[in-house]
Amino acid sequence: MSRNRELISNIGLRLDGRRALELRRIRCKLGLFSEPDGSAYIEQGLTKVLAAVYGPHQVRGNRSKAQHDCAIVNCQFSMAVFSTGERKRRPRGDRKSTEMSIHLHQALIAAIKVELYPWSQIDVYVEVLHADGGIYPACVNAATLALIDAGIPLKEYLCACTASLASNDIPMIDISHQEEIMGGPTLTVAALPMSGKVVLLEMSQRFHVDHLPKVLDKALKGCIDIKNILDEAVKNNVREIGSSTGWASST
Amino acid sequence: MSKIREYTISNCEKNFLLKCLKDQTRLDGRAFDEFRNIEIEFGKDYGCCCVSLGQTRVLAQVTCEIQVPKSSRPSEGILNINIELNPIAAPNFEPTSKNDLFTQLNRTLEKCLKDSKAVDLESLCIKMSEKVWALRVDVNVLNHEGNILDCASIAALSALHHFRRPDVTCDGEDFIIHKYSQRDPIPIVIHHYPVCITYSIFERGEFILADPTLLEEGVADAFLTVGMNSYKELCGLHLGGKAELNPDILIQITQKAGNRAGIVVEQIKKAVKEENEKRLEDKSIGFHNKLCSTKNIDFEDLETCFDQWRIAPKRKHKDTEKNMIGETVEEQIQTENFSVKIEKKGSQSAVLVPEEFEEVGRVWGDSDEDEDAVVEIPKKIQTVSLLDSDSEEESTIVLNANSQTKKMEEITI
Amino acid sequence: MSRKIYIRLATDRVNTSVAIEGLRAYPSIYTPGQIITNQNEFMRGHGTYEDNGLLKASVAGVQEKVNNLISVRPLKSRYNGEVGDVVVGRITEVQQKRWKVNTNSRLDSILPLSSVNLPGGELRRRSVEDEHMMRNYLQEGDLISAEVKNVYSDGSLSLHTRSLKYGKLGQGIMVKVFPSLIKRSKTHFHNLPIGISLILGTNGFIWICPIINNTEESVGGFVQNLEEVVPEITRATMSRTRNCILALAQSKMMLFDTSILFAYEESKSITYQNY
Amino acid sequence: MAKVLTDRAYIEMNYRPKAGLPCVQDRFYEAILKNTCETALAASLFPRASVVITLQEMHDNGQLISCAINAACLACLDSGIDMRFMFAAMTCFLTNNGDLHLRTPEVKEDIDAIFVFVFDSVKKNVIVSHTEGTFKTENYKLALEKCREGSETVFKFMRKEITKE
Amino acid sequence: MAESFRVLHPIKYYRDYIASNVRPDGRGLHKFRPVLVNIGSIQTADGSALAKVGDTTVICGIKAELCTPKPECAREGFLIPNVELPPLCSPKFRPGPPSDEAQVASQLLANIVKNSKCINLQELCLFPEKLAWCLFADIICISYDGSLMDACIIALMAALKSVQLPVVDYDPAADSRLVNEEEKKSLNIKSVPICSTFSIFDEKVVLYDPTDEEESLCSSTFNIVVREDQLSSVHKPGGAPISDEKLFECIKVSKERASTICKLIETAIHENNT
Repeated sequence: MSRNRELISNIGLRLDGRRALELRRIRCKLGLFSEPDGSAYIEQGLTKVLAAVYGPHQVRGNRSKAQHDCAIVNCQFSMAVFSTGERKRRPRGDRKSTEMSIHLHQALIAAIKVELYPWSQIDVYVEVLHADGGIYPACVNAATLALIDAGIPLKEYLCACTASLASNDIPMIDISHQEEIMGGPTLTVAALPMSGKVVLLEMSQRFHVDHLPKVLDKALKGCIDIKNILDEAVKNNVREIGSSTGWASST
Repeated sequence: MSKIREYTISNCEKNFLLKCLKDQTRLDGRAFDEFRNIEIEFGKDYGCCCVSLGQTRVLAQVTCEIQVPKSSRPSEGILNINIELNPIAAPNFEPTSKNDLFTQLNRTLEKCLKDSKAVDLESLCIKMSEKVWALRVDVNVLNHEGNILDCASIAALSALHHFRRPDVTCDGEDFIIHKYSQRDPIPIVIHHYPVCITYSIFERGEFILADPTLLEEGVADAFLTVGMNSYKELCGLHLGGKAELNPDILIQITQKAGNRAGIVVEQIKKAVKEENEKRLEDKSIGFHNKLCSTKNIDFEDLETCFDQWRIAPKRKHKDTEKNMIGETVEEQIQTENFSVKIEKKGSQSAVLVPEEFEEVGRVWGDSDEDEDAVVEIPKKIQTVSLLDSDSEEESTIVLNANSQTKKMEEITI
Repeated sequence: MSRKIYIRLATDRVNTSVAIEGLRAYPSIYTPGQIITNQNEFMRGHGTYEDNGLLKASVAGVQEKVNNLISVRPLKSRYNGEVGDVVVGRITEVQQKRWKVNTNSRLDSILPLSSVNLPGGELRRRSVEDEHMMRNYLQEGDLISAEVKNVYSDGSLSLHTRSLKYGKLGQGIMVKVFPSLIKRSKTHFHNLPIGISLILGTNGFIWICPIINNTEESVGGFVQNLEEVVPEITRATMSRTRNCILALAQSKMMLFDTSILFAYEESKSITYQNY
Repeated sequence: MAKVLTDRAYIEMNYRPKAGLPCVQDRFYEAILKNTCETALAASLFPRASVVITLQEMHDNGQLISCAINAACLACLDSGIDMRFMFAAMTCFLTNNGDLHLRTPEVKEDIDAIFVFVFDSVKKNVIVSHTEGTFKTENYKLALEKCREGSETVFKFMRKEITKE
Repeated sequence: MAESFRVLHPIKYYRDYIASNVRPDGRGLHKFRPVLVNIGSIQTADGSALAKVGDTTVICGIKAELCTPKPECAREGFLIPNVELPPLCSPKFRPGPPSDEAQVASQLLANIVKNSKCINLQELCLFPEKLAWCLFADIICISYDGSLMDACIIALMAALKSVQLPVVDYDPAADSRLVNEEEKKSLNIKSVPICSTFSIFDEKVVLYDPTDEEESLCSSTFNIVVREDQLSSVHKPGGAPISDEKLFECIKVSKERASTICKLIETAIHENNT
């Protein structure tokens, strides 16, 4: 617990100079590539993630997987070999990456309106270029942007954020890698911020259950903040495309 | 092998279940927040236990060995957790495949036990950055009737709590591992006791059921697994599936889980304590208590013993004995003495040719040609092996083909 | 090759948008989850859904209103077929009595054997021989132009080539752009004065080929003339057109005959190096 | 799909040790178990089907392989699959003073050889013979007889078990 | 005609042959195939041998390495036999990790080595707890035509007999080892176990030394391993039941065969040394 005290200084600043409830800088871009139906890039602090979406398209490969009432969502998470301090030998396929893929899938199917696309498949590929804490949230946010870019209907924005507890008392959000290894507990929340619903929750290490409400509350607030930033980026993107195409419509 | 597909739940079953939930009823008559009964039994070995949660049953075994520690943590022992999904538990499980369920179960349990630092790994160190104990918890699922995770976490924790590692003493350079009979084995130091508690969520959080059965698991939208110790500290939390949940419901469930965790941990501790007392009193231990205590195998005892292990209800079956074979062996084997000759075939080889063979000698006849071939073989190998050691295998293959072609020729003649 | 190469992260990328900011008012933009209206007299169109009596957008795009029908149109999405659309597609599978065609739609489209013009007269019954011959007409990998005949309830399209202008495509280049960049117009077949022919498939597949003299019409569009040598000058024009289309697509300009011609004219000032 | 047999059922045998991953020794046991069950089950009645038999070790207190074989037989009987005969395994120990025992001797060092036999229930012929250690033919003969006698008890038990209820 | 009959109705084809007491390759039912042993085939190995039983050909190479003994048995070295069945030896094997069959063969071989006590592992230990020889006996099947175990054991035993190990001086105080490549010595092989394979055809006819085709058609295949006048393994892994008299008949036959093969190996070794 003595380590935890260092996470936040007396004047309430964190190691990288942020305040407890401050997000890292988020920069994002939609529609990077022409080959996928949708693509996005997001930077949250130093964490950099690329996402590409293909589909909805005919189910390829194992056709028996196709569902008559909804689209199947296929997620693949991978980390570039150079994304971490040590060279990562297995960019995908180990237990942790498989777990990431599964969690990504679970969060996305809650947000995508899969029931609109029977017999189809949507592929979401995420690649972490630089891992500096909060990989999962960055992946979720990037995937959301890529899905919006692909014009795939979503219930609403799906945003994710991490939160931790400093000094066993002060909740803080958007945990960096440095803070992660210093050993505070980490709570990852993926939520639909507009309706305030939690879609995925993940926690490691331990803290007392009484702290959960406030940490969860702050994490959800973080999600809302992220949603506002993403919304701005999406609107700008639509505006840009719209004005180039002259808002042409089929009618 | 075309495997049995995953158990799909028919629409009527699903609708019936949901309708029952609307009437505040569960199919097995439990209340929404009621858990199934936990039974913990211990095996004869240290760290072996069998836990059943209702009809779900798992077997856990802890083993230990000495390993070199990870370079990043030189003073810490190693803890590995592995849940194995056997086809014994459910027909769609495969012995080797690593599917999503497998990954998720293992990761969640790993987080619950390992990341929350429940086991004192530093006490497992024998010598810094040279020798540490590596603990391995194997959890085998014996019967899958929903909620493997809770059952596995209880089993893993009980097994760890029950386990004793052999004592090690340092004698200058050498380390002596004392057998169980020589010195009392040492229990594992456990800081806190976290268990997983799973709730299934239906209709976007309208109904929340504790400890889902297999059918309920199939119908549920999402699952909330809470890793919690008896001090009501969260040790891992996972909400996944197709969930949309209000945060206040979430907090409510975690509070409930806290109470449950206390009860479960108490039960684990009590079971282990009783077991240890039994051991001290030298009472019979192990799964087959009655079987071990009686000297002569008695049918009644065997039956009761097997009954304990019977999981599925008995079926009637037809008398299988009537289909048995009833053939008599008619032929007599003629005895014969071997008359063989051993021929020296050039340097470093010899051939054994049964004499009868020469009489039959259609394929294996020792014509001059054949003999030459046999003699040549080792020579070839010899020369090749002198030149290039890597190509022996190839040359041997070639030579084998040679002799075969020889054989073929003879047949054609 | 000692040219300097600049690599930038995506965030630094400059969008090659040619629009003049603020020239005109933006139509209202909606993003997923945003409430469009709480009045329930409106009808729910594409890109919207109802949640607790509220009409919400499910995609990012512009609102379109026809009488009581409200829909949100994403500016970029997979091709949503409509009856009568001209599409360019690729055969992916030959099945019994039908071909499967990839048209950049979310499900593979279907081209039934009964919806193609077979050699030797249109109004012939389809015999078993025709079924056996299907692969001779069109095989996997062939490109075709076709028209959408029908849209099924699951979203898959049924195509037909029962007109002499449709059928198998021969020599040329295919360019893939986002379907929303194709402007819908009266005709999607253009013979440009620069000596090339264009098929602007509404599904975002654009076919560029030399102008064909309609001589082999009688065979029903299953013949590819691969022997004919396309002169180099035509090839250069075709490639230039292709690059123009890609440049336009890159800057998100709508694609139609005039815009492509203008781009082509504009590009003439830039000479290309002949390697 | 590659394992489908057109003339009989494919029998898949999984033997799981209590701890750790399955090793070569377990494969060896698996092969014995698989061959035994293949002979005993009337597999030709179910072409193109597969029978999966999974055995999980619960506790090893000697005679593991015999126990596994007997468990497999009981499980097959319980499943109601057609069988040509029942089978029962017996283990016999040869100690260094030349005695044969059906029970595991207390001291491991005393054991000279171990014999494992599996008999069919009809003619009491040998289906499996597995031995450890070196021994004389006479000892083998005696062990075989002793095990055959012992197998009667096991068959009796199995019969009683399946006719119960 | 005969060939297609053989392919279409293999069992019937064999039954017809066996009814007239002869096998398709011309052997009688109770006849063994010729055996060939060649010693020292591989110069890079510390000991090697090639064995051929009929068309079944295996080659065994033994490599010796120095290692530390296991703490449980500090006074013992290692002999690790490993059977490889590569795809080249028979179309029924696929490339990739060892097949079940290869794993079972390796285990059986290890069991036989252990049971027959053909080599005293303690002699492989150079200094308790510190240094021991580890003999890796890799057996590669080059051509697979039944009775694999027979060939494997002959190759392994012949190879073991040909092993020449350098003398190692070990100084426990300084933990230094001096390998004297000049001075070499052979292993002390206490006994030579010999394996004979039998198959049961149609649940009543016993075929000696079966080929691959016969093994696959037979309902049961079993091995009898004989060491001097004692048995060191009777391994029948399931399959059709066998009556006692036939079993003991086979045991008798394999004893006779073992002595001849032992002589064969001796002859080959002797040839080698002269």
